[in-house]
Amino acid sequence: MDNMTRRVFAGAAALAALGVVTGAAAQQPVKIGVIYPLSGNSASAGNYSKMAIEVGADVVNNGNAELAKIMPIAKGGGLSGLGGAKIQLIFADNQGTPAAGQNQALRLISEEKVAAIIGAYQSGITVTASAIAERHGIPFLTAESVAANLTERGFKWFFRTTPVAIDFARAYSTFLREQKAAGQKVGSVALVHENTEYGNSVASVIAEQFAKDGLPVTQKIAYSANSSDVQPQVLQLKEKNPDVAIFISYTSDAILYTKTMKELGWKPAIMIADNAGFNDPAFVKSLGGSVEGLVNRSTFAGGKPGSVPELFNELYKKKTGGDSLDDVSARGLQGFLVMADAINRAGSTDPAKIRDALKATNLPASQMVTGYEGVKFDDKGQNILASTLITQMRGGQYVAIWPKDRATAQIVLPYKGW
Amino acid sequence: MTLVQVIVSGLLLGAVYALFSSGLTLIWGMMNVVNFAHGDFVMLGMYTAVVIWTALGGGPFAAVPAAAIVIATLGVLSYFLLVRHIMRGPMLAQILGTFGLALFLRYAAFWTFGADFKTLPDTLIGGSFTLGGIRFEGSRVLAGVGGLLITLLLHLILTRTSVGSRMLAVSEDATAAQLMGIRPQRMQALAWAMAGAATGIAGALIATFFYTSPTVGETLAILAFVTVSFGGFGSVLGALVAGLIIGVVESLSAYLIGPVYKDVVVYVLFVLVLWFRPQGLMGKA
Amino acid sequence: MKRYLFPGVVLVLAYPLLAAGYPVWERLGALVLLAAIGASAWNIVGGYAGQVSVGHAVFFGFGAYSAVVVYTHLGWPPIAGAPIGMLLSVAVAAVIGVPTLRLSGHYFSMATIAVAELVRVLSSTSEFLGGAQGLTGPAMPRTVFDLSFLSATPFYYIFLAVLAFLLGLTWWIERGRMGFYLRAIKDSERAARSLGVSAGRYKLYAYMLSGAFTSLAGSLYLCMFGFVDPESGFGILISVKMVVMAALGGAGQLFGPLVGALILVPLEELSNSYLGGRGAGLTFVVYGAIIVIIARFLPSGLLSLFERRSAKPAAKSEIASGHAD
Amino acid sequence: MLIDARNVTKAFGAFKAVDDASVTVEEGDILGLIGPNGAGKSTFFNCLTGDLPVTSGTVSFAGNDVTRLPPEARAKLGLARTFQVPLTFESMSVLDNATIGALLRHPNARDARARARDVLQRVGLGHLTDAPAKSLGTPGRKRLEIARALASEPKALLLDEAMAGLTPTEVREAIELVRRIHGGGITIVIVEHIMEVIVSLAQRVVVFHQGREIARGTPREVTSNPAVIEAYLGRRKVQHGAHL
Amino acid sequence: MTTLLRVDHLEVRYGDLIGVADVSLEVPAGSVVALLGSNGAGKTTTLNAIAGIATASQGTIEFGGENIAGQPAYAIVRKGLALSPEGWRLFTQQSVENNLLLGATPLADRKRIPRLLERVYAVFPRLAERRKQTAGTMSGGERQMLAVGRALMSEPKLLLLDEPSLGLAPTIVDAMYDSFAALHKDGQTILLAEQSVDLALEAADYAYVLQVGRTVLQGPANEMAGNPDVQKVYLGIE
Repeated sequence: MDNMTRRVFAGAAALAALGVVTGAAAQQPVKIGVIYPLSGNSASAGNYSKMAIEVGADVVNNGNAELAKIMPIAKGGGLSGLGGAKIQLIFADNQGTPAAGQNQALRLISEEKVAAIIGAYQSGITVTASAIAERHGIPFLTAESVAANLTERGFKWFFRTTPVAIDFARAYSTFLREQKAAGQKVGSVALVHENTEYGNSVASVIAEQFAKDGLPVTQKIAYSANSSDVQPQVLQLKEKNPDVAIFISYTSDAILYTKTMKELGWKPAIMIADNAGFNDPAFVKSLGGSVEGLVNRSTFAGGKPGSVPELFNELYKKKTGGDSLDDVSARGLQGFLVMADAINRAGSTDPAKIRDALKATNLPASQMVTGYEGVKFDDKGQNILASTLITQMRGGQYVAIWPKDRATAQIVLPYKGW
Repeated sequence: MTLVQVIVSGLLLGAVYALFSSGLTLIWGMMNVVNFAHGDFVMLGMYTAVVIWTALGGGPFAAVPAAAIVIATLGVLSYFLLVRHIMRGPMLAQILGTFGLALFLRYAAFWTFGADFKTLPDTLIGGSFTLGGIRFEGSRVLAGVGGLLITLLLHLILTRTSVGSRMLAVSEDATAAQLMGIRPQRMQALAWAMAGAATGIAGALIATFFYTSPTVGETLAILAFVTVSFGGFGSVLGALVAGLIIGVVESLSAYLIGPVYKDVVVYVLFVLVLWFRPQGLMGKA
Repeated sequence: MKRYLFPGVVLVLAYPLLAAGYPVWERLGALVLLAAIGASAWNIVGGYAGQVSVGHAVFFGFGAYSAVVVYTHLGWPPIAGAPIGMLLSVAVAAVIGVPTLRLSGHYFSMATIAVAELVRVLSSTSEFLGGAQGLTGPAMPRTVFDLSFLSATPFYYIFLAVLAFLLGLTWWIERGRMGFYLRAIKDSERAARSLGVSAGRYKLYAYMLSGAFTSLAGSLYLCMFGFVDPESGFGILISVKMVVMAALGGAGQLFGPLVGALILVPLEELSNSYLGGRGAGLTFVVYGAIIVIIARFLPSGLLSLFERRSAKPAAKSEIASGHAD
Repeated sequence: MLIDARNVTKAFGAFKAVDDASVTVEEGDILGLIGPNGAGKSTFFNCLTGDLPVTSGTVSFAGNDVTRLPPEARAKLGLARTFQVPLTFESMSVLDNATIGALLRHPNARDARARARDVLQRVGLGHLTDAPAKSLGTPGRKRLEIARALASEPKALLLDEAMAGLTPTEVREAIELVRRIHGGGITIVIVEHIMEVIVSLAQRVVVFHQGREIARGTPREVTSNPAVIEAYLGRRKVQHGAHL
Repeated sequence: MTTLLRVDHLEVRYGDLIGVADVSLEVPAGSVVALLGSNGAGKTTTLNAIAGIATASQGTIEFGGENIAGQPAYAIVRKGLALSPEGWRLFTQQSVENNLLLGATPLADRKRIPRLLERVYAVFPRLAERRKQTAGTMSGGERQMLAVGRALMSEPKLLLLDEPSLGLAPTIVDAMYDSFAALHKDGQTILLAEQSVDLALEAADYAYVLQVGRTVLQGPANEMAGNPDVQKVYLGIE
């Protein structure tokens, strides 16, 4: 029962963290609110992100010698800009509903008096939670929500570190055109996406981008999330047999697609997963062996020894008892580090000063946990240096294969599967 | 050929729907109770299988009977501690009580097992085979055939055995059943045990090809409700027929119209059935 | 019951003053009232007429979407969509009600679930409704009509006014011909029909009225939260919560849904606030257990505690003999 | 002719509960429908009120063909009834029960309530108006059903075993009540096992046995009819003769 | 003759309604006792109280020397007391034979079932013809036969019959009463509620007449047969 040990371990770590915070009461701790789906359908992602952020806070509060060589904030002893104030994380459960997300944002602001908020995973919930932060003048940073309209609302307190659909679409397009140049057949592309805010938005942006770039999308299959069965979809694919299939799915459906494709014995020459479910540690653990050679988009891909991603991943593994950081938890951690950096530079818990510091953020690629080229926000709060890696499943784990300058392995095609 | 494959996979899926609906319909038929926690019974059956199979290394032969026993016990406990008391109250009390039970079980599982998706290893029944150009996946065939067998078995127990006859007697007229020397509460508890066992087996079989998570019951519960009222509350055979119809309709509409619309087709069909046959396909008027 | 009324009204009116300076508590008051509006609207058909709809999210969603659609597509303040949503819901209630209200007991409940799920799936495929992404209300208030407030207190009084109107209307109906007829239908449809009550027609009226106010609750929800997607508009949990709230307090009683909301909403919010952050779903273990315990020991709802004990317990009287014909 | 039922048959599967029965009721009549248990009189009665659809035959009321009309439409035309097993509105007070009936002709609840109070007074439930209906025993419930039906101001009142389960004193009171109701100009059809009731009330009697009519006439005529006696007391050996 | 059943001052209430006010009776082992009275007199309530599906509020019911008042019906039938109830209360969704087999549930010796089935089919050949038919599709007369047959299947020491002739054609009534006579000869004890006075008195050794929940007349059957009071009680003519 690895879960049990993990739970016990996590509990002990939380208690220890609490002890440290109360012990060092010299300086008022800086409270950061974190809203995630800790129950409901997306709870798995939420709970992993929560642990990743806890690792981040631990590094900021207690230091890590290796990381300190690369990023100043990891020196330990809290936030130097605030006289060594520790960071205190206040987690809240959005229960997967926009209403709970907003209610909890208000609680964090008014009761917990947090200096800033990170959250809320699902775009719909980020909409409602960030609206409250905006009205109260509290900085709100989302590290995962990709809905395009989030940064189009004219908000002054809203920031987003994650790349969005258009970034992904460009990455796929460039990647595929490079493969075509290298002699791979990419004459037909199938888009399989769940009919949710995430699936629809990504799929339509990809379709548009591909049309622009002359990549033919010959099949678009939308399906309801949490399906009980995906055989008909796979049979449709099998019939048309496209060269490239891109799957935009959460975990439950990712598992079903993988199993069903294996059952029905169909695979495309290039199979691409748009992150999400195919990156879920639960998926990788149980089905990694059935998707050898799967091309995935991820902002996280291990990294070379001694690099920021690698060091954080080791810390994270220690906390979780073996699970690696994945795309979602790494992005969450990245968001937290950006926020911590900004508060440190602001030298104050005054929300306006934190916002100004966020606006002035300029972090280099070398300090990234994720594969971003750095963090720098535009006027709308979007991180203009956000970008994505393309990875491939090799022997049960994802390795970076694109772009070339950050690749740790060579691409192997066609898709092998099982 | 693809169409045949679609229909075959729909039939197999339908048999599974029938399997996880049979417990629900049995309880309804016996005592006019709709168990809103049914999906979560299935979910716990799945977890039992996962725990026995992987964590304890029991493999499939221990997992299926263990799930049956665990969920049967859960059913009997639910009957004595909750259902027995709320079935005397208004119908709303049933919704209130079993909905509360659903939340409790779902998040008790969450608390115990975490939010992760779990899947069973592919060993033993993971393979697939081809028969006349149609591909069959071992675990689905097992689940589909298991579904057919369990549903038929339940049907046979009810219609062909003396204990089934006694259960039906209690469900029709509990007072008259007492005149035959039958203790109604015992038969009702037995019905919960049987329904629980069928539901547990359903969970264990589904776990072989589906993912397991604390909220998976929600996905399955609505399907079970539709299957049961489609087939007619209380009719095990109705659930089987309805399950097969829904499975095939889903598969065909997903393939021919588009996966997003398969639920639309199923719900429209369901509403039409209720319009023309308010008691469901095989329900009693 | 009556002697609680006056202090109750005073407390309700003064609540925001007591909660002033505690935004979470101010908001909690508004949330209770909003939930009570939805549950009280459900109560008209589910409680008084005894037709247990588990698909009222259809109307809630129509209300929420009407509000956000008039903003998205016409640029109007969302609240302007409320009357449109109500009219639409009345029409939809007629369309759904005619076939489903013929069904009895659980079949009606299941049919309403199916219809709600159908609408949910359809809404997620509609471009006009923003598909699965949902639609967002005005991010920042343009005028006061956008009902975007920093504090929840204005919402509190708006919701209170609506709830007061709804309960007043319910009270008036309860006292009039329709109220008598609905309760008669619930007790014995056969006897009611023998006395000239067009049961089908009255059930439909109740369903339409109930739908209209559930829709209003949806519109108000949108004004407060500013976002709706298929799940938060048409999801089954929305329907079930209305039923559970009314049943918990006492279905078919004027203040039953309000009592249910008074218990459940704070329970949900506070347990989420104090337990939710630990991320282990403990919130719902507690929430579920409390519902089970109430259902087990008070199957007719909390208000049944206050029922006069003078009435002798109902003993099913059958005639000693002679009903075999 | 107020009620005219022609060739009414009602079958449940293979079992014909009512087999080709024709009965007419004149305005101002008190018609008794009698017969032993299982004779089909209640089934026939329910065909008149619309609670059961007929398998074949026609029913007309006050000149309207009501064969296909639902019970509520027949009630609006002035056909009121009581039930064999009382179907009181359990959650309501006695007064509210009667008010439901009164609302048919008095849509205003206040008027209806006043009317209901009158009727309750008339049937002798005046002292119980505020009591919960579920606190009443069977005699009270039967009386309440009559009050409820009367409150709807019917042309005809159909009583389905309104006396069963009452003590002799209660039966006498009930008979008095029905006489008073009839005196108020309401046509009465009464289904009854208890011969005493029929003898002292009915002007005409129709006797059912095994789904068919076996006799009709005045009470005195039918109680001396050998077929009726046999139906009631069972097969009579010839040597016993008829004592009636 | 020992007394198998003794009912003393039985009172049964349904809410406020008194179903039975004061009934006392005795059934000696091996005898057939008739319970007469018009509808509403309390015959059914008395039988139901004895069998345990109505609750006695006052009085005692002694069966084989043990007070069984207040015991649940399923326990009473196992002591050897079977009721063919008013309205038959058949399991209409099950076959004729299943109904009969359900009647044999209390039987300890399962091996006797085939012989008991045969006995019932011999008494009611109609049931044998329809053994596979669903009970709900049968006519009233057939239902009556099945109800009586079902009660016989537990081989009770005391058989309670609630209006067994109701709704039956005369020839069938004859056959059934012949079979009661045969059972009687075999030593079967029967308590018979009947409206059909002459039929009942012909079959019975002793009779009680109920009126409005009270025993008003009693005596040996042959004396009751000519008693004009019986008719008065029945037809309500004074």
